[in-house]
Amino acid sequence: MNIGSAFQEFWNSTGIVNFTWGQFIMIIVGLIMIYLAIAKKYEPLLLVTIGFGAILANIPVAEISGPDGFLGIFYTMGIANGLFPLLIFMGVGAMTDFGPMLANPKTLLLGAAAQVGIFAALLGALVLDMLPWISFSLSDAASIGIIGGADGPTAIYVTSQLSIHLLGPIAVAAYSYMSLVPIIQPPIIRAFTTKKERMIKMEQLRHVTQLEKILFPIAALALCIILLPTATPLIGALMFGNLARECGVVERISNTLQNALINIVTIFLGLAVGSRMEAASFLSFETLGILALGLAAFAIGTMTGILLAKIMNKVSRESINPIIGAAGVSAVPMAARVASKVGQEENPQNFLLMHAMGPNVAGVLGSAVAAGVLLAVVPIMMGG
Amino acid sequence: MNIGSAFQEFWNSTGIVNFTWGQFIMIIVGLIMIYLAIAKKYEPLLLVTIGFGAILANIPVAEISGPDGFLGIFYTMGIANGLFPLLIFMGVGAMTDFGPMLANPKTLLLGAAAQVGIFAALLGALVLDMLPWISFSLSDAASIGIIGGADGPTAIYVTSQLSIHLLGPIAVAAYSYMSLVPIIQPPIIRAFTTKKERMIKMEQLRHVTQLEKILFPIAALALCIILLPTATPLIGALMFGNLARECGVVERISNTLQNALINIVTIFLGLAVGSRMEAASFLSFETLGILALGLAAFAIGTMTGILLAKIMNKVSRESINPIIGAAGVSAVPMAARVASKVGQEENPQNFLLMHAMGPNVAGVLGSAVAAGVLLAVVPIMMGG
Amino acid sequence: MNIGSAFQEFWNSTGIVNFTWGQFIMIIVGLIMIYLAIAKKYEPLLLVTIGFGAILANIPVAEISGPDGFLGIFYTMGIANGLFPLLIFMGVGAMTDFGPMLANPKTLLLGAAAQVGIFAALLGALVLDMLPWISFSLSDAASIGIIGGADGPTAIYVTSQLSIHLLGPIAVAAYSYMSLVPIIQPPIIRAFTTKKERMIKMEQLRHVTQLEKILFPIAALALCIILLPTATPLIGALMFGNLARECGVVERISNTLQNALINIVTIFLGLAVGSRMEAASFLSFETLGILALGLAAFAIGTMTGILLAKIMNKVSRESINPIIGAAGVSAVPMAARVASKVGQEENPQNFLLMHAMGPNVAGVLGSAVAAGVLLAVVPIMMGG
Amino acid sequence: MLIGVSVVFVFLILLVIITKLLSYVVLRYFPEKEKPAARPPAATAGKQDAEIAAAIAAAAAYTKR
Amino acid sequence: MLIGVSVVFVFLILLVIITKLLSYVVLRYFPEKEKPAARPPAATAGKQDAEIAAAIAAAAAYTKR
Amino acid sequence: MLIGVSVVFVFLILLVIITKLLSYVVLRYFPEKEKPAARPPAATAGKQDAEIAAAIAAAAAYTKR
Ligand code: NA
Ligand code: NA
Ligand code: NA
Repeated sequence: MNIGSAFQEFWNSTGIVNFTWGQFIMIIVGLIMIYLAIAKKYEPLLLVTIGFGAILANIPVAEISGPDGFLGIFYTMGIANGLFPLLIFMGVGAMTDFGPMLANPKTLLLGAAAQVGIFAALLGALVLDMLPWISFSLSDAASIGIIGGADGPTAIYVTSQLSIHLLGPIAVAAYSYMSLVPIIQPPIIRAFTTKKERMIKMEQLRHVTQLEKILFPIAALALCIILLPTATPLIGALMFGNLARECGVVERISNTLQNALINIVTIFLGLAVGSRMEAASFLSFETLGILALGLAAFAIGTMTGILLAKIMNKVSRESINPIIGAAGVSAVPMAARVASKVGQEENPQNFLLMHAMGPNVAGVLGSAVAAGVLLAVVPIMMGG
Repeated sequence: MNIGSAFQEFWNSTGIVNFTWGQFIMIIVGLIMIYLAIAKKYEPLLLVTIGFGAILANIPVAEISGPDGFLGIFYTMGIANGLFPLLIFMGVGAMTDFGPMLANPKTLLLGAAAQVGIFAALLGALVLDMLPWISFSLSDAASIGIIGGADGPTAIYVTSQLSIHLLGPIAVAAYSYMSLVPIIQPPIIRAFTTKKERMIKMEQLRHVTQLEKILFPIAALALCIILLPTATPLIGALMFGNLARECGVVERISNTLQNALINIVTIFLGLAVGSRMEAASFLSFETLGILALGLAAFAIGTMTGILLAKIMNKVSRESINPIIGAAGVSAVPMAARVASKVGQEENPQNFLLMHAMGPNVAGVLGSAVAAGVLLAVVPIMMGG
Repeated sequence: MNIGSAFQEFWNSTGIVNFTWGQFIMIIVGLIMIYLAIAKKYEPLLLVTIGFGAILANIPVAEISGPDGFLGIFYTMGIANGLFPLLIFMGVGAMTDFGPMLANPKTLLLGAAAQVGIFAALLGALVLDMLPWISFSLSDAASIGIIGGADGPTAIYVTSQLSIHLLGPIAVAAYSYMSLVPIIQPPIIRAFTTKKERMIKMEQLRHVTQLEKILFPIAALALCIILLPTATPLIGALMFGNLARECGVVERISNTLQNALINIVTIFLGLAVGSRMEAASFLSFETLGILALGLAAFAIGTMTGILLAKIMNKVSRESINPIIGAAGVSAVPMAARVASKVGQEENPQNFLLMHAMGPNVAGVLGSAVAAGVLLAVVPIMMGG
Repeated sequence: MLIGVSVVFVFLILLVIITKLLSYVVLRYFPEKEKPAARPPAATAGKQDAEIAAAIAAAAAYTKR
Repeated sequence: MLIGVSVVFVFLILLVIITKLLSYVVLRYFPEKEKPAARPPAATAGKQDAEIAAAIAAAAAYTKR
Repeated sequence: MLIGVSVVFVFLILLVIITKLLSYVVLRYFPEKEKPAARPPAATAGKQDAEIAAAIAAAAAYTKR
């Protein structure tokens, strides 16, 4: 082989020659995600890593997201088998204080109400499947619905078990809408509540003892074992982290879950999720459908959370500000902060943050339970 | 498939329907381990994680400890291949100060004497094998014996190489008895020593130079290479960590071994060990035999350590308090603390802690050496 | 089998009986590396771990570097697939301040000039291949050449892709010469510069804005995607780390890359690289050739860096001290420090460190680009 | 998918009940021991004043000399 | 292997050009906002002096008594 | 399993011997350099007293004015 033809071959290996339009567009999408992360501070830990992963995955020739590429290695290591989202969940458990929820257990119901969005989006996906240019199976629809859970690790875990080919768009939708909570929720809150309702003050929460906090993760796991074993990987990981946090004798583990381990896993998970944003699979009508359904799920979940809170306010002895129902979608702690902010706009003396943390962490449980239902029912229905 | 039969199928997937008695009992066992860890502070880092792993492993339907479950992934990642115990040993090496042992090298012999328990338990296992309802092979017996080494990672490593099906009960026995050292050892110490012996004061230890501390891990590894290559994974990992600690030029590595890495591995190891506590294999007469033999090994090792210390006290120029012989079982640093406490009960002015640290860390070496002997001899004898 | 023959068999399993001369020599080599690391502080993080890995890999019987040994596990986990060097590169990116280079972009060219050593060593390897007792393929020659890049992770990554059987000697040569920069470079600098040139003062660098620092990693990656996709795993990993550092919204990721993750990976990488120093493959004429060529590559790269700096000083408006050209070989930050020190020997008021950091980090880019060229061209030429 | 929503609600309603029960039992039978309220360090201020006074007195004495 | 060196140079020359362009655009159109220069805490010294003076005056007054 | 215990003892006896030899060689031929004992900062106290004295003197002077 002479120099000339070697140079020709080298030229043929450059990016200019091998670029496809799809790859180019996806790299732009990755850059936009990074821009939003940096300029708008939207979920930066995830959007920077996912965005960068999307760029790397769409480089021609290099095959960084292929099975031998380093993003492909991350993917095999912890996405395909569902390991990384569970490790993240351990860290989330170790960072979560269930105290506000234990002080007012009724708020758990708000975390249930907000999951209506999940099942609405699932039905929506089945409807969209009727369109000739969109094709969603039941398990696809379930994975799409879980975006409404507003919980990144849960969405990734469910999708890895049911519809791994949709992982890219579903994870992107989940994290994008989670980061857009401050934009999506306030108008919905205002539309479904009266000014008077938004001004409702709530009683201060009682002190919760350490023993209650230690026993809660065990009790919740026990219930999950009895009723819904398919949710136990998620709930189990969450409660392991939470028990490590509250039990007071394993500081080393609690700190590691909250720092070194979750940080390392976040890097790997973000890049690997980004690696699923390959042009060929991402640029499709299905992705548009997923983005639309995800947004609908968020909106519906916010609404149903608020509506149940309004009902509870009517029937309950203590007054409940319906705004905190919106925090039931999870998106911890953003949704609780949004609820608190909307409340203070009406009445600067109204401090709802702690009250909203109850439904907020309940929402994490709620979406994990919904995930368990989907993981139990969908395979049965598809097999049957 | 109609809704009715789907609901029927869903009901059939709940925990209530699928529970076995064995799983229920094992979940209780897991809860007890967690209770002891929290309420009594018995080796909490391990008992919380192992206990939680045992709970998760015995959840019906979910198969968390199966090959695709996340505990099963941890197990494949580092237990089946012996990796995690070696990483823990690197961290142990980085945390161990061999100074007190180098100041008084004779105490190494106490670390040898206490390993008699290992071989006694091995023989005991072979005797139990004669019972019709218990079956132990030679390699099972060797793995059981190593519980007497009072060293968790060594026990897990040996068992992973020789009898991986016994990993659950052996690891549980090892860590349980290590945590029970403050209860098991004092009566044995009092039974085999006189009040006068327990009041013996020991000379203050000389200062050990940094160069000695740097050269010791290399010298010990060299001896191990020449005599007992099968022990070099354990001794090599330990001495790598210790060299990183003492050499003074790799602070980053030493800190990482002592913190981020050992903490992460402890979480994975504990959960994965717990995942081997599945009812089907754990609830058997063999487990009872293992628990009994482990206790015997601990007791015998404590006794032989004390007896050799008594002999050394007689023949040696300097006086040796026989209590410190009990620390030769390892269980670092608990056994040394127990020795120190028993000593101070007789004479509040008697500070034995540093003197007991010598045999204590020697016990780690001793059990690693014994592990090497078993790993070398057992396969030969079983093949021959 | 009776006791006697068992003892015989045990004896046959000791190190004394099974030692080969090669293993003995390699253990000594490992000890020398550790000695140099501790006593002379030569790249201690790598030389301690690689040296210890070399010792463990050459223990008879134990097979620690075999596929089931723990060093073999590290090797499979991250060396054979190129993962560990890329993770290290993420950490390097997160630790690198491209500011001095951005303030004076011309210095990028010095980072290019110093890569001439890479291609010179490549040609040298092909010449040595003509000797009857040395055999180097083109891909071997390319891997050897990359030693001249003076960048450990780049050398390991390229070698893992092109000539993994040479990983041991190439990694050792790369890190050894990097650690010997303070000895190798000063005489070469003095030989190729006049006293007057070495006394040249440089203008103070301008302030670089945060936005420039954020955009640079993206721009550099974009260029790499267009021109040289084969370099994007290396440049991508580096720029991911650097973006995490500069963007200001992902402190957790930046800290993790710079600490927990890079430290853990360094331990695994060092031990695994050491495990490739097995006597059978390491003790050969090829290794001698590699060591000689690596040294030549370093010397030539230093020289060409200086020569280009001299030319730039003549043609450029601003004055450039030719010493900083030597820093273009990378070996960050040692080469920059050496340049600074040599400069101050002539003129104590001359502070070149920041000026030398420009070519120094440019050298990292330069060798990554050269690596990309080799990864693109060599497979084509060997296939053609 | 009414099933799904129902199961989620049934689950969380049961969890509310269990949580309330748990809190009731804990608060009734295992109340947290009152932590001895940290006394306000009232004496300190006085002591400090005294020291300052002493210093000033010393200065005054020195001055008078 | 002249190719290799050439490509490295071409690459880095392009990177120099891009970097210069980038810096030009950033500095021209997105200049860094001037951070409000941290005022030297000039007043502090004076205030402290005043306090000391007051203390001394108090001491003096105490002394005179 | 007398073999086992014997090997463990032989190993650790050899390790005792090697360790003693090692310590002997190190202490005899490579003794640790004496670290220059950190001097007690004796002067400080005196200096501080002097400063206080000066302050008091100044206060006195101020008072007399
Ligand atoms: Na949720
Ligand atoms: Na032991
Ligand atoms: Na370089």
